[in-house]
Amino acid sequence: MTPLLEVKNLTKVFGGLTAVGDLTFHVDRGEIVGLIGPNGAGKTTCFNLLAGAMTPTSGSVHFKGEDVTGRKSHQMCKLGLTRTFQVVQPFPDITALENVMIGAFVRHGSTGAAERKAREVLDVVGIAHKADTLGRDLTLMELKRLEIGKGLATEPDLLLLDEVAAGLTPVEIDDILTLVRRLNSEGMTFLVVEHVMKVIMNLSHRIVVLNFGSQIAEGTPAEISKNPAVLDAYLGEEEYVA
Amino acid sequence: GETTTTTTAAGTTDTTAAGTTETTAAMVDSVKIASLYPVTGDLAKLGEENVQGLKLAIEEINAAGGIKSMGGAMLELVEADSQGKPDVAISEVERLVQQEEVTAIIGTYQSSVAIPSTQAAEKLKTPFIVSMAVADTITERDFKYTFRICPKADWYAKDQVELLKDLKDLIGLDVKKVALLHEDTDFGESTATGQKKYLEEAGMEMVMEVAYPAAKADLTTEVSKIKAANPDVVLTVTYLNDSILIAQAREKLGMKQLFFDAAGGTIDPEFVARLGAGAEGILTEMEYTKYAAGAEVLNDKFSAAYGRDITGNGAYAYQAGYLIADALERAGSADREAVREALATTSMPTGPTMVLPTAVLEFGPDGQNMSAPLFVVQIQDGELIPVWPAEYAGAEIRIPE
Amino acid sequence: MLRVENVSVQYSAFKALHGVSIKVEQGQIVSIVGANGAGKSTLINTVSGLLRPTEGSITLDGVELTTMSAHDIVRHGVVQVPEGRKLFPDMTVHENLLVGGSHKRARAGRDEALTQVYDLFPKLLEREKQSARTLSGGEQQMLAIGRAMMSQPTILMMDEPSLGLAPIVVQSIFSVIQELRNRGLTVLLVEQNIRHSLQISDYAYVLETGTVALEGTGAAVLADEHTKAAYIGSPTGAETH
Amino acid sequence: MKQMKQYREFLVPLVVFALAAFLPLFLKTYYMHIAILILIWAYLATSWNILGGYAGQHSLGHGLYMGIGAYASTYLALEFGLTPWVGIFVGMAFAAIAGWFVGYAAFRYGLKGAYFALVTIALTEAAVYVVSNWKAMGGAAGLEVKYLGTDPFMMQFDSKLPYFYIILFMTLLAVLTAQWLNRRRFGYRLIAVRENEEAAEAMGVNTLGTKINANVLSAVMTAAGGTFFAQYFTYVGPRVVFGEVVSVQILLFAIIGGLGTVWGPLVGAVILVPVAEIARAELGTQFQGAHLLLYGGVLVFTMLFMPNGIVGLAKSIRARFGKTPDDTMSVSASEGGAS
Amino acid sequence: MTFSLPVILQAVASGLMIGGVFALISIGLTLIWGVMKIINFAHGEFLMIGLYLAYFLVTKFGIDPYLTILITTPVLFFVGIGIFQVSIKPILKHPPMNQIMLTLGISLILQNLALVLFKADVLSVRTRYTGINYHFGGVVVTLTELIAFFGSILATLALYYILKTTDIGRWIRAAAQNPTAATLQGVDVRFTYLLAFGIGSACLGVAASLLLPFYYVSPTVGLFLGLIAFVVVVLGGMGNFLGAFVGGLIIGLTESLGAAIMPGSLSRVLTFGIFILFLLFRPQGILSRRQA
Ligand SMILES: Nc1ncnc2c1ncn2[C@@H]1O[C@H](COP(=O)(O)OP(=O)(O)OP(=O)(O)O)[C@@H](O)[C@H]1O
Ligand SMILES: Nc1ncnc2c1ncn2[C@@H]1O[C@H](COP(=O)(O)OP(=O)(O)OP(=O)(O)O)[C@@H](O)[C@H]1O
Ligand SMILES: [Mg+2]
Ligand SMILES: [Mg+2]
Repeated sequence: MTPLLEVKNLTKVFGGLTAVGDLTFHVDRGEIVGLIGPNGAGKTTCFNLLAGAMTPTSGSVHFKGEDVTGRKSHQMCKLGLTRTFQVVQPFPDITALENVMIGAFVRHGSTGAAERKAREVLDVVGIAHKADTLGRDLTLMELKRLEIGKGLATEPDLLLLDEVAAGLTPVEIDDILTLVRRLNSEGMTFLVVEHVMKVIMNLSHRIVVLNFGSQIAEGTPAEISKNPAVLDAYLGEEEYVA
Repeated sequence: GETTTTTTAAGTTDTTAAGTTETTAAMVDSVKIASLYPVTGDLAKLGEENVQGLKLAIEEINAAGGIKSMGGAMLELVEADSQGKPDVAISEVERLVQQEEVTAIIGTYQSSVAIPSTQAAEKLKTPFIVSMAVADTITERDFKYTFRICPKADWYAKDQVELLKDLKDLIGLDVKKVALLHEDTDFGESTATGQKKYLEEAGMEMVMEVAYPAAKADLTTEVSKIKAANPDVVLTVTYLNDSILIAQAREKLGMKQLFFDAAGGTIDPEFVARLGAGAEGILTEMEYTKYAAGAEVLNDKFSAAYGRDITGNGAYAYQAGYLIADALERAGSADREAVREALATTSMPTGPTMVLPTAVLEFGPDGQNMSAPLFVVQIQDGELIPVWPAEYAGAEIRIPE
Repeated sequence: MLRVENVSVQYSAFKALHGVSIKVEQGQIVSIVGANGAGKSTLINTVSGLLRPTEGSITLDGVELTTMSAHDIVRHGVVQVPEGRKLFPDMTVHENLLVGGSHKRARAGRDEALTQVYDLFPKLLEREKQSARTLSGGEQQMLAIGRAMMSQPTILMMDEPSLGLAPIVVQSIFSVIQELRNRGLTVLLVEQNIRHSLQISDYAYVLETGTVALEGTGAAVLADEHTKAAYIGSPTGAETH
Repeated sequence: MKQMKQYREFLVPLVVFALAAFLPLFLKTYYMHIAILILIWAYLATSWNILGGYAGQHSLGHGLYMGIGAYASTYLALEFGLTPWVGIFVGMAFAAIAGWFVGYAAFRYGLKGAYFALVTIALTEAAVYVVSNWKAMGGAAGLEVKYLGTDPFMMQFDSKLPYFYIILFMTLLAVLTAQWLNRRRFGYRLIAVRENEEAAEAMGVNTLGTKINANVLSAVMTAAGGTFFAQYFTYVGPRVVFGEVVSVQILLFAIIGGLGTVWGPLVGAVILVPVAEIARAELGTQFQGAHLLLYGGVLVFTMLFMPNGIVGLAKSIRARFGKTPDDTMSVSASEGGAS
Repeated sequence: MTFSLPVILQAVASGLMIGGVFALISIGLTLIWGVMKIINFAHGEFLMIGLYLAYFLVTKFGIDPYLTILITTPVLFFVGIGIFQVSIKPILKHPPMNQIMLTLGISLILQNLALVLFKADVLSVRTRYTGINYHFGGVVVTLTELIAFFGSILATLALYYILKTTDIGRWIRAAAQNPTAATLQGVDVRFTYLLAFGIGSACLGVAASLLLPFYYVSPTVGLFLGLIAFVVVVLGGMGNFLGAFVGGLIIGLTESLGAAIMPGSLSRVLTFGIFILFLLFRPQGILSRRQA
């Protein structure tokens, strides 16, 4: 079976700087794959390339067996690949419900259907009670949930999560973990970027480690946490348990 | 805050003394006349002089007893501002006719404003006296309510070329090559069209035509283009700010040719006052000159009231005031239809109330004043001295050294 | 030295702090921990003068800061390393540092402070002429701390300095904080990396929905059952770093 | 029942405009003229608002489309005797093309905010100079709609009444369009683009396409207003329908009334047009420029004290008394300073 | 269309001279944009105030036109500060369209205030420097133009030096890039804004005094020059000083060379054409790199 997402020799050069260089990896249907690496390793850039926010300098991206290299964000979204943002990006002047509805409109033409879908999603991410609150008035935790909800509303096959746990307390992180696991068990595939090891080590079936834009390691959480190259470039001396 | 200026001077007693019948006196005690000029915006200065000329006439008419046939009815001026914008002017025509219920409107200075506002007045069947606005088409549309006392654009161009033809006899300058330099709105463009036509008829060669946007920071390049073409004479069409820049460039580039303006910015007293030596020798056309016979009196009155010399703008507006008074006098009513009839049959001979240097003021079937002569003046020692036509000439034309 | 007494803060419709009191003594590292939206940043921003308390007072060695303007508070030595770094992206590393040391009190010892900062972060010296936007996340955090140091603070307040940084960088940031304390600086630290920050703190406050729920030495707070349950989290994922 | 509910949102505009249709019974001719002016500007501002208020792309160059509409119908009528009833659609078609090109060129290269404002202002200013030098279009003198008396076929009337009903109908259509956008997918996408393009794109909104469509829709509507303007005033000139001044005037009413709201542009025009007319009539010639001074003053005052416009102010007052805002499209100015 | 070499040379010379003045007029605008991200549509009207002031100083008090710089500059500085305090400051955080509308309102007010106060007269002065010309081959340049040109260069350099190397300059740049962060470094941001607005306006005082000897003043003089300033600022890259200077020269040359080679008034279309092309394809301006 072809993988859901297949990245081959993906490269992105900014001016003289190679942010992503010759990156090859894949994500299978139903997997949760972690993508880690030092600051500036190229993780967000990689997301931008996958989600169509940027065009790669070279290399290819295949999604559901189709070559999607160079497609625009909105096209990728319609194909079933949606991303969240490292820095939460709500629509501040409309309500949480309407924020999510905009995503729901990808699959639903009528306002009524989109609204029903949006309410369902708000319920799933646990902020149904905030449906009528303006985007600008939500707390960070709520915004992080909204960010996931906006992604979910587009009914993706693959959801890219960029540091959704950053800035949350460990307990709040647990909530997010539970949510992602549940969605995964219902069949959704995830590619997760995160510096919070608790999230990465607990969620990922497989981890891809980047440094200077290219892959330096790949394996299960247990393997990665012992990999000397990863320890040296990223994790440091401390112990991480999966 | 009414915009009306009722000038009831000493004249009122006159009226009663004249013993007009009480019935007529009771019928109307004032007739509303509107002025529609740009009193704000770029051309506010020029608009203002028009209004002042008209005001002066109305004050005199009222002081002299108003409209006698209407029981000494006073003229009441309703001032309106076109802002120099056609759409605003149309709104103002609507307001003046519908709301203020004026008998006639006098305006407008710019042709682009005169064209649509005369049409608006035509729709509303209200007489519109164009005191100043030169585009040919204004009186070429078979309108019944539009009357123009100033010359057409075409005539300015025509007289310019007439003078060029005369230059050989006057000062021995045989004009063969002529260059045109004009601003790019309808004023400049339409006058230039006439210039080209008459130059061709006169067998003179147009060696260069330069048009420029009126708002420009520097016109040296434009003038140097003219200089490079080496014409015998330069015909210009200008507003005030660009005429200043042209004169400066002319001086800077040391051009010795005659510059001959079509009654544009150069007739503004400011032009001579500010440029000093830089303005010397420039020729321009004027609808009016204080050096003309009898004109001195008007100029004295005007400068006493407003502290400056009158130009064609003020003089034609002043004339428009007497024109409407004459029409009302003959119509004997403020009814617009009657006034229109009266205007159409105007025949004002030279005399105390006729300041235009013409034998008689009469309108053609198109509403155009049939003879509105132009003077050519030259700036000599800081004065605008008439130099053409011969009967009004106060001095010889000088060639700049 | 820093006294926050009974401070309440109100965002237009929402009261974020309810009578919070904290004390920070000379040479200490004091931590403030708490859930998202507990009011930690609000507290720091209030001390910095970016927000105005509706009641209560803030003093530094007896000097009233409550109504002082934000830039004056900096000039009095209370300096913040803001959440999210907030550098001047189009200025060089050097220029960023100079801005930090450009108010009147700091200007005198500016050269000295500069040497100190470059001494503490040799990486910054390497990148001296580079514009701030081109730095890596860790370097940016170092620059933010260095820039604050240029103000020659008597008390340094850091809002989530480890946010979004690779574990290896987080470790080095925490060692820098300890190094600063060893050099005699007073630090008020807000962290989401609760275990780590409590470990290095002399004293700690737990904020819950705008009130102080618990206070004590770092070790004591860390040992507290409630803290554990509420902030350190489930046993499924052992605490990271 | 459900059908009813779905269309209930259109009830208010329909009722308001039905009532407005009785106005001529009470108005003198001159007030009819003012009413028509109000509707012209309300219509144009509503058209602008779709791009500027809903999609958040502040065009300062809508004179371009108004000019295209005005010139197209007038030129065709003069040159080929084409009735403006058809010419209006030709103008709209040209405006659609222009709107598409402007939208594509500007948005394709990611122009936003002040940059978009400047490029549009430059385009409409450039249009002034192009038309001024274009002899067939009457050059600087402009074109005059030939006066034919009352001629319904050529959209000319001596009475104000037909003009009033035409523009009333056009404004009703524009308001209904705005109301329709309020609760439809396209409308939501416009707001998404306004609020955060990157996020919108990631959520499947074709932001480029949405913005171009908004620009085209707005341009097409504006052009129709241009044709009406030309027919009503019977004159078009380069500066009259193109250029910065007209463009600014178009959006003035939307801004003062309330950006991105259904009723803002109309409310703005209803209040401001009469003020401007009265100011000009009352103050115009007492001091030169005094009425424009007042105009500038109103503008400054509004921006300082009612940054969300009149409708925005009304809404925040209502919100204070406990009602939740139902007009979700409004933009509010962000509050507070840094220090 | 004739391409005569003397005309082209003259056009280049005149274009450079007036371009220098365009640059000086634009620098204030670019500074204000760079710091506050506000497009000041009243910029041209500030210049008008400067021109009136210089005019009255010359005609009523007989002060040498170039000495008026000592008065116009500080006065414009304070005019800028005053207007900033009452109108710009309260809306610093508002959406750009509100700011544009506000400054448009201010420009309307200033323009018509001038009309009420000074009438619509077009005023100009003839100074003792007028009429002094220099000939370089066939090309003529007046003394007044030369003074304005070099004055502009000097003013630009001075400002550039201040911004690049002094603490005040760094404050201004820091406040521009991140006001909150600047506050947290002890920078008084509001004061810095005030200063920047004042300096941006003061530039127009200098420009007015340099311009008056060969230009004119009327209530609407700012309309056109203000528009030119926008073009120059965009060309140079909004917020970029040296860019504004180069942009000024380019627009000066465009206006004059365009007039030399294009028919009618189409040269103005060229100016707008450059403006539009730059906005579309190089919004970062002529000198700066494209930012992410
Ligand atoms: N638009 C851009 N233009 C130029 N350089 C860029 C751009 N976007 C990212 N970069 C550079 O590319 C590199 C990779 O950045 P990226 O944001 O992908 O890192 P990251 O792995 O997500 O880091 P972090 O963990 O800090 O979020 C960095 O050096 C960054 O400065
Ligand atoms: N500008 C604001 N307007 C209204 N409410 C605000 C504003 N800023 C913060 N709040 C609210 O005030 C409360 C405290 O926020 P604060 O940012 O101080 O929390 P925090 O403890 O720093 O959280 P975090 O860990 O997310 O940084 C939160 O409920 C937040 O939503
Ligand atoms: Mg990242
Ligand atoms: Mg915080």
